Amino acid sequence: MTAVTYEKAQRLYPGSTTPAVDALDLEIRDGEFMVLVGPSGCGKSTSLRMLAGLEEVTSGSIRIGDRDVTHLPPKDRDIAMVFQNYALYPHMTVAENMAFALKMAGVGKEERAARVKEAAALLDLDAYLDRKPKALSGGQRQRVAMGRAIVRQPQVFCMDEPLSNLDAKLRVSTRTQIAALQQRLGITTVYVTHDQVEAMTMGDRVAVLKDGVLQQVDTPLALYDKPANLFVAGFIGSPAMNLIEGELREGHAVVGGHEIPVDRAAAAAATGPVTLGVRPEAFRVVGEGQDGLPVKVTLVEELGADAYVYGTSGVEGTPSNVVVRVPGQVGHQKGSTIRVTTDPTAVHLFDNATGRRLNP
Amino acid sequence: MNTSRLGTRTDAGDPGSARVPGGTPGATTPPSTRTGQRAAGSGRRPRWTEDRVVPYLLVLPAVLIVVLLRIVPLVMGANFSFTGDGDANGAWVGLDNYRTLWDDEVFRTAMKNVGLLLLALPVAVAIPGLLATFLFLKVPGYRLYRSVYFFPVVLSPVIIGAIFNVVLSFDGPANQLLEKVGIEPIDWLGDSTYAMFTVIGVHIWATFGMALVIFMAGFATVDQSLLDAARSDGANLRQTVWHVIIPELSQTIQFVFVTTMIGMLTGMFGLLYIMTGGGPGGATYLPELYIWTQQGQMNRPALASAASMVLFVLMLVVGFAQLRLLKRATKES
Amino acid sequence: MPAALSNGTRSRRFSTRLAAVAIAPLVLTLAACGAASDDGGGSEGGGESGKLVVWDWKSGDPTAKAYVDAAKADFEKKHPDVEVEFVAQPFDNYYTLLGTAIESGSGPDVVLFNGGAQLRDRVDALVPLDDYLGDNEERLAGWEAFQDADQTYAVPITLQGEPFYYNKKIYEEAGLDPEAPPTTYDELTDVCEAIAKIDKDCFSLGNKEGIGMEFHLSTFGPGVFTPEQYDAWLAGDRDWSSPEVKQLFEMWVQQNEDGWFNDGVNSTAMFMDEFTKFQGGESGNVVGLISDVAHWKSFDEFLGDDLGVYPGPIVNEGGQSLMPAEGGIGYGVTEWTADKELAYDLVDSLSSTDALTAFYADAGAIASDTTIDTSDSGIPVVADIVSWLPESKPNLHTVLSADTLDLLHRLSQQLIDGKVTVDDALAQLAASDK
Amino acid sequence: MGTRGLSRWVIAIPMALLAIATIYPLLFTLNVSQKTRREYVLDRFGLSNTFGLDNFVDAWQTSGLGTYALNSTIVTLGSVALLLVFGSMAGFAFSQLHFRGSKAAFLLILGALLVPFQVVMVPFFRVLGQIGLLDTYPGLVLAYTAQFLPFTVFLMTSYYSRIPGEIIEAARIDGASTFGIYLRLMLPLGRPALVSVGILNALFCWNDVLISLLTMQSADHRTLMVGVTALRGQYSDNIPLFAGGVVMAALPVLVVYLFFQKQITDGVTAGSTKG
Repeated sequence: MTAVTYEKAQRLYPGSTTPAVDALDLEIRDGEFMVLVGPSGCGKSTSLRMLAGLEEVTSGSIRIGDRDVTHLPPKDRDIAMVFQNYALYPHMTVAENMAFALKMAGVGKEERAARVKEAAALLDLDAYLDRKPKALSGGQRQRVAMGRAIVRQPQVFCMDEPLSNLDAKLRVSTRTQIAALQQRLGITTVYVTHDQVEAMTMGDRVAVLKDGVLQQVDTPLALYDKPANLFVAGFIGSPAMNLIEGELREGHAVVGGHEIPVDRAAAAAATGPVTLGVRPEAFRVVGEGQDGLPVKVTLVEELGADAYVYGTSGVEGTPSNVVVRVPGQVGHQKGSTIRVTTDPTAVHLFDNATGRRLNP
Repeated sequence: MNTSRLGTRTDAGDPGSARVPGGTPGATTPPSTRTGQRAAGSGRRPRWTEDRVVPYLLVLPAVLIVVLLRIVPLVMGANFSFTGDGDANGAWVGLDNYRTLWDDEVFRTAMKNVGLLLLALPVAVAIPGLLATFLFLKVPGYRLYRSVYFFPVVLSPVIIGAIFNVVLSFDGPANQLLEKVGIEPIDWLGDSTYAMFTVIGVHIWATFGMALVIFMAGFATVDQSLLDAARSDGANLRQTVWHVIIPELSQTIQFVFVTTMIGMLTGMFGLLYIMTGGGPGGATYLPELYIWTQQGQMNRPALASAASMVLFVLMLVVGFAQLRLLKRATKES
Repeated sequence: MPAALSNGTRSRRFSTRLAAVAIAPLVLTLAACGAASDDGGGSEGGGESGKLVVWDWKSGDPTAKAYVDAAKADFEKKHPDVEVEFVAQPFDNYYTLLGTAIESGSGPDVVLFNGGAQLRDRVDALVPLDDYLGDNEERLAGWEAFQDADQTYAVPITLQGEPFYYNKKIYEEAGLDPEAPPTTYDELTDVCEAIAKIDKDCFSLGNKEGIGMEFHLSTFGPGVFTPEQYDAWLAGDRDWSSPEVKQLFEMWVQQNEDGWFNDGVNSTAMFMDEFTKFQGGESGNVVGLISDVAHWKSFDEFLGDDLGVYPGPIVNEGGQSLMPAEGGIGYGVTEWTADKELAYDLVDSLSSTDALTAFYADAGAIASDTTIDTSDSGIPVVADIVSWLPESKPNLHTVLSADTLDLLHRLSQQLIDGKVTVDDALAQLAASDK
Repeated sequence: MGTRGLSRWVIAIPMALLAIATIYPLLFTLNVSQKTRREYVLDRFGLSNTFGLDNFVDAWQTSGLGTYALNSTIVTLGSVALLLVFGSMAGFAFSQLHFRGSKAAFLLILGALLVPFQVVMVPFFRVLGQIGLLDTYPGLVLAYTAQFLPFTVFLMTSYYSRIPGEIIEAARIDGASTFGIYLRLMLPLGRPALVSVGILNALFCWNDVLISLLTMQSADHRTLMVGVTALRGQYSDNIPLFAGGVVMAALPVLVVYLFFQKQITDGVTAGSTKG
């Protein structure tokens, strides 16, 4: 069993009063690709490093399978890690880099060579085995780092932003490669990134963290569809969800004098001021004369099939930014005003005071 | 679920394969035995783990040597400085040795000369700094100069002192050169007005290459785009140096200051000993030389120990003061 | 699983390495101790171990080889089983090294000393030799320099004195009679004026170490003091405010002002530069030595027949013309040595007539042994020097304490430098010499 | 930047003069070493008309510089080995490992930089004598190690602190022990610094006079630089012989400098910039 379990795992740096990771409860299933995501400083890397044994666990525990690894040194945890900067050993060749862990584990020379060869084939690194890391491109280095992890056949892969040093195009292609590789190897993986797109595309499940506190763990789609709170709602999705403060009145939300229909059950759960969350694609542009939220267009981003209209809506006197996805090539003009509305099912309702989701 | 092509995990019969659904954490399999034991022992973090002990072992030899051969002697010396010399050998004399020092004109001169060294410090830093700037600007022949300038650094101070003794003798080559350009010869080492400056000068000659190289390394780290920006802003050379290079080099300058100071306060003994022996008339004494003569020639080891303690305290004070000053100065800029 | 199996080996390997790190320094120290017992024997020295260590600054000199060999042979006859090691230390650091040895209570068994203050300051570390001396007391001369409070701490092997050497060729060039060196201060003044006219230095002088003034004091002193004053000075009755002492100091300043010396006196090293200048024919006179170095033998090498010598000139009425001389260098026995008698036997060999004869012949030292025949040296000035020895009196400067001498060195430079007045200098000296 | 054309040449002139001033003393010494003692006495500063190796041979043979050179080599190699091992061990620990008291220990060692040798000279020899190391090779090796260790630790620490911590974490995860990391990563990775610092320390040890003079009391243990300075005793006026010794003692140093210029200067700068 190589599920990974965080049980009230906490990391408090000496001299600090707020924990970097606060009582993290998280279970990662056997063979699962778990992505930890959040803005910088949210504790996602620390959580991963606690699992790897690079950070001390102040309280709580971490288990890999049925083993309590909370206080084990990294080498006894049977994990492999891919670092942001790859952390390749500069004085060793690619082959030596990949074989290092096996050598440390006392694996025989021949088996080492065989396993390195196998992993190299898997990652298309055959031609570079005798090179030093300095002589490799960024993408190749990244693959060597992956190879070094794979060769060990660990129980868990830990990956700390392994793609952030690649250029945008390579990042996208490597993303899918890693996901495919992980699926093929079936090794439980914990993957840290600050990029929510990466998280959404790669993770079986995604854990969103903020200020050391776990906000929500779920599949990417569930996170998108049912963000548990305002933070997740704003963080997941690109462009981000439109968040507009409003008042609830008889099953409707009123925003700047315009009515927006909301889910009844959600509305019933509300006790105070709320924030409405509407994905850009959930807005509909309505014609002149129909009631809708007026949006003054400031920018139109044409993507061909679609277009995003950025604008401001004068709500409560202060303009708030709104993004609306519209079909491509419709030709909304900068400076013009459009009116938008949406369906009640598409409106997420959040409690202003707690930030919590009100929809069921 | 896909099985890996890799290694032993693919063996269907391997109980260690964690991917067998519902696989019992079998106490019968080797890895689990291991994990079981580990798990039991790891509830609390053990006190003496490898990674906690080894750091101490790594620093142990260095710390041991420094303590045994520097700190212990220092404490012994401190103790010794309160005992007497000659007939009073070994007897406790309190602060007598320190009083003797206070009254000794030679020791006072030595302390005054330390002050002189501190005054010369900015010069000793500025010269290599300036030269490094020129080298950085690639004046013709800069490669050659860079090699040549460092060269005295590798020579023993004792040898340098002996050579300069001859070069700076009254009828020596230095004065012959002065004579040719119509300047009155100078008794470089025999006139108490000049002697200390001469020795300081030779010390700078002998060591500026070191600071120069450090400066050059600092220059190499200066962001070229900052220089370009300064140029496009129309800054002249002086402004560029003042507003771009110096702030960029603050760490290097700090380092050079500290190392040059340590060099001046601890490394001039060889030169002094050979070039002037403290003369003329005691004008070029430094505490180190004073300690040496009291210990040897004058056979007063306890007094020498007292002087050692004064020098040590002085080094501490100057060292700390300088670090603080530099920290403040670099923060302001 | 390989990883699992390897775990045990890994930690075993780790502990081995741990042990290696921990033990390495220890092993080094032990190795060091092992080596120490091999080589360090000399330091602990002593008769039982069959080895004696001698410290000096002479034995490395090629001219001292015959002397050392003769002394060794003499000693081996007496003690064939005892090995003798000579360690020639650099003179610059000799007394510092000795101080360190004394500090740590270990070091050589037999040590060479300069007579006077250097010895007197360290008698605590030396064995009184009076009980061992025997007939050496008669055979050798120059004991006073090695005595303190009526006890003898070293056996003299050379006599040291300071005559005036002069260059006859330069006297001739200056229109002076090369065979009639000055006998009074007035004549000397005339000599210097004449030599100045031919653009040479009257005297070569190196006062970098401040010892020029020592020589000045001891060589002009006899001509200034009355014999009574001289003896009183030696006896410890020194009046620094007397007109004669003041006169001596004023002469020092005056000679410099009158241009008797080469330029850069304070930066000229005595033993390296002063005598090189004289040998190179840059000056007419120099105050030299009779033993060791800067003596008749080394001057003869360059000047040959042009070398002349004269004793200090008479300055005042009642003054005397004599060459000061006393014990030069001598061997003492350290108090930590294991077998003092054995060590003295070595000193005895080092001062044997055979050995000293060799020292005289090769190194040109005027030996302390009065039985050595010096008539066949082939260097005419030696006869003069030896003939003056019977009337010689000890140096005025060697009776001063190390502290006072050190002050004298500094003041002599300050006097030349114009940084102190004669009166002030004498006041400081009077305060120091109590 | 704004210096081009003429002004660069104007600056180059004093720079070139300074370069001459830097090498002149050695050329001067070389000239003196070509003279006989007699020639020197008669004309101290003129150019020598003879060329020969007499003074070199004399210094080498009669003055025993050959033995001294061997002693220097032994002691220098021993000291450099200890310095590099202890220095890199401590440098690794101080720069990359976190342990209680690390800062205090580092300051202690760094503080020793501020203790001139003369300050501890007398008691130092007592300690050395008490452990029976006076006048032995290990004694001098230990003395040099103590003298130059603070500098070495400082440079190694600052060099190692530039190595990203992730590499060490990677090795930990790969199963290396801390000591294994030292052996397998820090030593090979530190090679450039070890070479530079090693050469610098070798120069320091080779050039030392003071410590060696006091530690090695017997003649056959003397090191080269002491042997050379002994050629210029107060009682010796054979300057050309001394000059010959100086040239010979400086020769290996010069060769090392010419060949390892870059490494030497790299070592000097290891502590000055933080990456």
